[in-house]
Amino acid sequence: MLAEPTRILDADGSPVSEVEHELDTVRYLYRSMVTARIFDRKASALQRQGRLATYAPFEGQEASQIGTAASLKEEDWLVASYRDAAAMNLHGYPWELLLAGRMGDERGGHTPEGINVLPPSITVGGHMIHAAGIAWAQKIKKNNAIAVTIFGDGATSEGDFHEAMNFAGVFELPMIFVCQNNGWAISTPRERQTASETIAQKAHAYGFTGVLVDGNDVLAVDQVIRHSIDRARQGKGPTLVEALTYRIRGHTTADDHSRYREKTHIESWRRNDPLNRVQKFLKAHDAWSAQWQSEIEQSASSQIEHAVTRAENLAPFDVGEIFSGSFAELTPTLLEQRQEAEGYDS
Amino acid sequence: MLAEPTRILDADGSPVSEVEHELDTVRYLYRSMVTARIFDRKASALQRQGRLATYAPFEGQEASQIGTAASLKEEDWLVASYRDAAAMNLHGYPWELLLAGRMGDERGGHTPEGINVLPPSITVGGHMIHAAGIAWAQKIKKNNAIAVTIFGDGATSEGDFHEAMNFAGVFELPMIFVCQNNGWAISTPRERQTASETIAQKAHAYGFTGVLVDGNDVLAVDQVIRHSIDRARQGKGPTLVEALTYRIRGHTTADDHSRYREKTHIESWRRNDPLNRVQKFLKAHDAWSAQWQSEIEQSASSQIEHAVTRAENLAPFDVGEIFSGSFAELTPTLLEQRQEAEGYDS
Amino acid sequence: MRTLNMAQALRDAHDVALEDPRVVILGEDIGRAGGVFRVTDGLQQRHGSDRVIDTPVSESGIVGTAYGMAIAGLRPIVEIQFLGFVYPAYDQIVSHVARIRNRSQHRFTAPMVIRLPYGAGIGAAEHHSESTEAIFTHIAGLKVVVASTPENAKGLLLAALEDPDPVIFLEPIRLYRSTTGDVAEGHYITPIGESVTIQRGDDVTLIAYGAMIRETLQAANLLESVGVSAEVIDLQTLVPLDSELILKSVKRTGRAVLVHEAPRTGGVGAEIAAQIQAQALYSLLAPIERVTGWDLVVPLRKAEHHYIPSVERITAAARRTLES
Amino acid sequence: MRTLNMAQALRDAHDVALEDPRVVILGEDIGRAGGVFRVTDGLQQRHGSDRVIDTPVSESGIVGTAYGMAIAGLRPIVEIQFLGFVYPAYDQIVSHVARIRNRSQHRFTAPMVIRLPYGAGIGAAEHHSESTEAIFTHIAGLKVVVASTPENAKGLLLAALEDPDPVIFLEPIRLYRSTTGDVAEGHYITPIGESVTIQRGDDVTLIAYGAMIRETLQAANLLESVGVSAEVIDLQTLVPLDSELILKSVKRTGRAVLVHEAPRTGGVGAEIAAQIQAQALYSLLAPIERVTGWDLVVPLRKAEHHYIPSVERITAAARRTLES
Ligand SMILES: Cc1ncc(C[n+]2csc(CCOP(=O)(O)OP(=O)(O)O)c2C)c(N)n1
Ligand SMILES: Cc1ncc(C[n+]2csc(CCOP(=O)(O)OP(=O)(O)O)c2C)c(N)n1
Ligand SMILES: [Mg+2]
Ligand SMILES: [Mg+2]
Repeated sequence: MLAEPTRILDADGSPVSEVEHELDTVRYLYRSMVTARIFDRKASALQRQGRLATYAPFEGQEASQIGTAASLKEEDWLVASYRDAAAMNLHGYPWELLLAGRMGDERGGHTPEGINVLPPSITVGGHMIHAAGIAWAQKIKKNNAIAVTIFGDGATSEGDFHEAMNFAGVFELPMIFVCQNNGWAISTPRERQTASETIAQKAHAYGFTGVLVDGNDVLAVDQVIRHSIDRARQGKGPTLVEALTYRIRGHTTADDHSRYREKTHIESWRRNDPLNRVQKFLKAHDAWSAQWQSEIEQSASSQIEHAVTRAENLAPFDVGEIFSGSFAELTPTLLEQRQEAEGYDS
Repeated sequence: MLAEPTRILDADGSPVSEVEHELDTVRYLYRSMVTARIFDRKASALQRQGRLATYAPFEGQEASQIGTAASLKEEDWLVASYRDAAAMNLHGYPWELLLAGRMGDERGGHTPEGINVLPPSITVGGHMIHAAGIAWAQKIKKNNAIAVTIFGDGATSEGDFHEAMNFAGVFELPMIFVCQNNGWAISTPRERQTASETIAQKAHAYGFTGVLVDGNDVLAVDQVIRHSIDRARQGKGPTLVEALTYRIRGHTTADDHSRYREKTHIESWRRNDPLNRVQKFLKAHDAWSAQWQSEIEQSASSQIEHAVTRAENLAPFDVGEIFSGSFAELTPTLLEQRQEAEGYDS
Repeated sequence: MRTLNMAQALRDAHDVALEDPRVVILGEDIGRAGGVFRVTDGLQQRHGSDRVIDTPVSESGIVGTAYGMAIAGLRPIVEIQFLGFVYPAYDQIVSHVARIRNRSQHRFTAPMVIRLPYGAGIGAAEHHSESTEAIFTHIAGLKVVVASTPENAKGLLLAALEDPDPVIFLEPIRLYRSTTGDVAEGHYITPIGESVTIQRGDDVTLIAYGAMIRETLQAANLLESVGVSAEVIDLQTLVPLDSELILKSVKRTGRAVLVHEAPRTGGVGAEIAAQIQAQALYSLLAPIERVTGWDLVVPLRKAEHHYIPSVERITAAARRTLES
Repeated sequence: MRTLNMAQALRDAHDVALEDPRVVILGEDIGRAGGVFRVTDGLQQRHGSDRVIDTPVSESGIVGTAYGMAIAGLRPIVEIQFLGFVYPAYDQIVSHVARIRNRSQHRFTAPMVIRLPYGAGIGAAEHHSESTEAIFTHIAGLKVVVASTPENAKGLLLAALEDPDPVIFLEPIRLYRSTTGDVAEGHYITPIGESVTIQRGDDVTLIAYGAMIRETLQAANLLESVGVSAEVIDLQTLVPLDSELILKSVKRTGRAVLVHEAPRTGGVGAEIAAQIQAQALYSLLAPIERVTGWDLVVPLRKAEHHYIPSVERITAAARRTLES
């Protein structure tokens, strides 16, 4: 029953099945991963400097995230969690807001108009249902848009995962569940999270298809997602995609992962780096040069530096503003409380 | 993938696979079903007379329930819900308390000492986890006891079903999940409850085995449960059993089921009656007589009449007593409130 | 104008609401069966099964998908069969429904209504008689309203649906069929945030809501017969509280009795008492009384009458305020 | 006696607790990783992985299985990583843990402890700074305690574990490492249901608990420097409330300031204010003040200081009671 994960490039960048992607698309996917990694490293560095609160790094998972978001249309929705900055950004959520949120600024949650990405979910498990509701609304309104939700292996243990999957199955919702199985939920290894052999097979319990994919192979992830998007748009219902990947760094910058896992294991996954194999593939097709690499790195760096500057230069979130998000119109109680609060602000 | 349900007797009482049961055991199972049905009819009648609050009849499901409880040992635990009086009683919960509960008397929840049956769960979904915890405690304490939880098809949609199944799988708990798939959750047909072809197959999502059984065949249910008990006791972990059955009457005595289902459908299930086929089987083996039938009916009736009398003659539950279940020792606040309450009692 | 009971008035409100194509209703057994209390009876036949949706038994799923729908521009109404079954959805309500406006700084909102039949008095099974509205009134980002008549049931439901923020909507189970009244046809609203004085009086202010309005009015009548003039306020909305109306009355009468069916400790009465003493201490002629359910699980049929605040208890509390 | 911080004192309490073979601890990342706050650090190595159990990410499953264990005779301690993650388990707590004693009329009980790190002040992400203890204090059948020092943290935990009823155990996150104190070795308890006067005073009673004790004591010092003698009560237990101690003090001082970090509406302060005015109205020299969090989602790092009640706010409230 346990299928081999779908794979297009092996860890050395050699195709193991037909590459359907145009070279330009591969370059785009590669570039997106490079940019994401630069962001991830920058964010971790900022955290060490005390300029960012706790941060959840995604290094190693770039292919899963970029592959998830690459083929979405503007009208499609993405509902993601705290570790999914790469996917969120590719679908239009600005780096600057992702940083602002991690700096502890509510304004980081204000998705720009026209971008269909919810602010990241901080609780584990609850957000998948939201994607189901959004997908359902598209179906009711006879829109052609779909919804994608991305989450971790740990999230599949929450009751809300089950309820979301069940609704998706019963109401044949146009959506995709993408589980980034990165091997760990903080210190809990995947095998202690659930006794099922794969997470993909859980889809069977809800009457739809689960697909296992090499989550470090961006071409494979993108292909599987495209296929799932097509099915969803054609009214063929939901798909669960399990992307097998690995969290290279600690759970967050506050986590000491040496407490619960072996260095050697991490090293072996480093050799399976999702960027590396695409670079090799591009090289083999004369579609990569050191100069291009440094160009895209520089462009990413300056884009991200710019985002850092903007996030850090947000005006202070003053005492009055903490009240502003409560209701469309402040209640009398809140107006009084705001006045009281402002009286102490000096 | 969809296996045929395990079946021993067909609807006409002819064996379709080897009968391993002794005739005496068959007579015991039959008699238990007859008693349960008499209880069920009596309770419904009491409700119509206003002597019982809403009641959830189980007619048609006797084989599923009796088969579930028949082979449990005294030290094993049963965690059931509002429709499971037959199973609960067979494992030692007195008819009298089942009636008292439905008469709206808290004392109906006081399981006798030494009987390992929790009072029936009224909310849907929450109780399966309790069985997991109880089973886990047996494992931790190195007891040989197991836990069985019985629930409906609708209950499988709640998040707590998922969490219970997942814990059972991960911690290899000595327990059995018995889903009485009676086709309906109030007005919702099984097909609109989940898109999976069977409920049994859901076990695969948690790394253990699911078994489909003809829930109107008490020999088959008992056999499947015995096998699952053996596995659990041997440390081989949990089993999910889906018993295919049908709720012949309304959801409760307050439900008008003609609103949502066809008479003809009910009629066809009546022909599939769980008692009938065993009676035919016993007749074919000269193990049934009209006299015996009337003996067991009379004995059941008098047992149940006695229970009704006792339940109806419980002393009033007076105002002081409503306080008594709150804590081991009443708090000062509750002592005050009790005094206040008693002041108005006249 | 027709004379309707509360269940009928609510059905009428849903019918009017469904004229807005954004409105959808989700719940268990609300379609073909018409809901446990028949509030949605006939609506699925009339408006279709993708507007009036029968769901699996899955409260968190219902609230969570409704929330997603609200974000995507629909206006969902959720029916939970009984307040006692909403707890599995509590995380969705607290962590998401109540917060998305703040989390996204107004970019996304969840205008939706969660209907909760509540309260004891029909001899139901455990979990079917709860009054835990205080677990919502304490949560930032939620409005909480309680119907007490067919008229305000309809008006509050339509107001809740138009509200740009999520509204917890409480319906007293024992009033569904036992209260009737004139209900205007078509669309009208009963404003959220406004309480009403339903009886004028000078000696003591009785403050109640929902199911307890009936007993409170009866107590007021009884008091009148012994020469005590009681003012009765029907809160209608618990959040935002109409503190102005409450304070004005209590400052005038100098006495207050707060009535609710929920347990006393941490109930809505505690908040109102705290506000009154803060704003009107020097007008108080007697301690504020709370007449409430006890700090217990609501007893079953045989003993629930020991639990629900009685006319006698309300009357006695009012008289105590006059004695001190 | 050793000087320990609160996290260490709690670890010590667990170590002592585990000497009882019935005690098991369940939670996410409590074993190999030692818990997010390292409260359970080393316990799994010492007591084995079937006594200190790493669970899947599944709060309802954790509480629900622990409940089953308690019924079957074990004494489980549950760690929820942050109070903000307990909501998925709310149904299990309200519908089962709090009720089995009543439901079964004492035949089955659920003596268990649910530990909830709570409160703001460490600049954490959303959901990591909650103080919604009021959603538990309102629920019949639960006891609720709050630690404020290493010493009472240990004593209350051991008392909670011995209690025959379920106890919600709140641990102020920002005090885990920042408070130290002498902690006796071995077994001792801090009784549930008893509050303590941690500073004597005559002019005004400041009532607080948990994380707010620190700011409240600072305010008392500040008040002293301007000639105001403030009494400070640390509640320690929220249910059952030590009303006797509270009333005795307020009757003497005539003034009360209630301090908590939770939102004001429906917070524990409302209940205490309601009780004080009911029992001591004629002793009150001024309205009771509530200094609390605002009725908002706790702001993120940049603005949380606008939310947590400050020494300045507490001091000002106390002075207001003296001015009227
Ligand atoms: C409801 C809830 N419970 C617990 C947590 C604490 N927590 C944060 S991340 C995490 C592990 C999640 O693991 P997984 O879903 O695999 O995602 P990953 O972190 O590996 O990306 C936990 C337990 C939370 N945020 N929300
Ligand atoms: C949490 C919760 N939600 C809703 C209900 C109302 N309710 C009672 S029985 C029922 C249907 C259950 O169906 P199923 O699990 O198939 O059991 P059956 O009644 O068929 O035996 C529902 C929705 C409830 N009791 N608890
Ligand atoms: Mg993970
Ligand atoms: Mg059913």
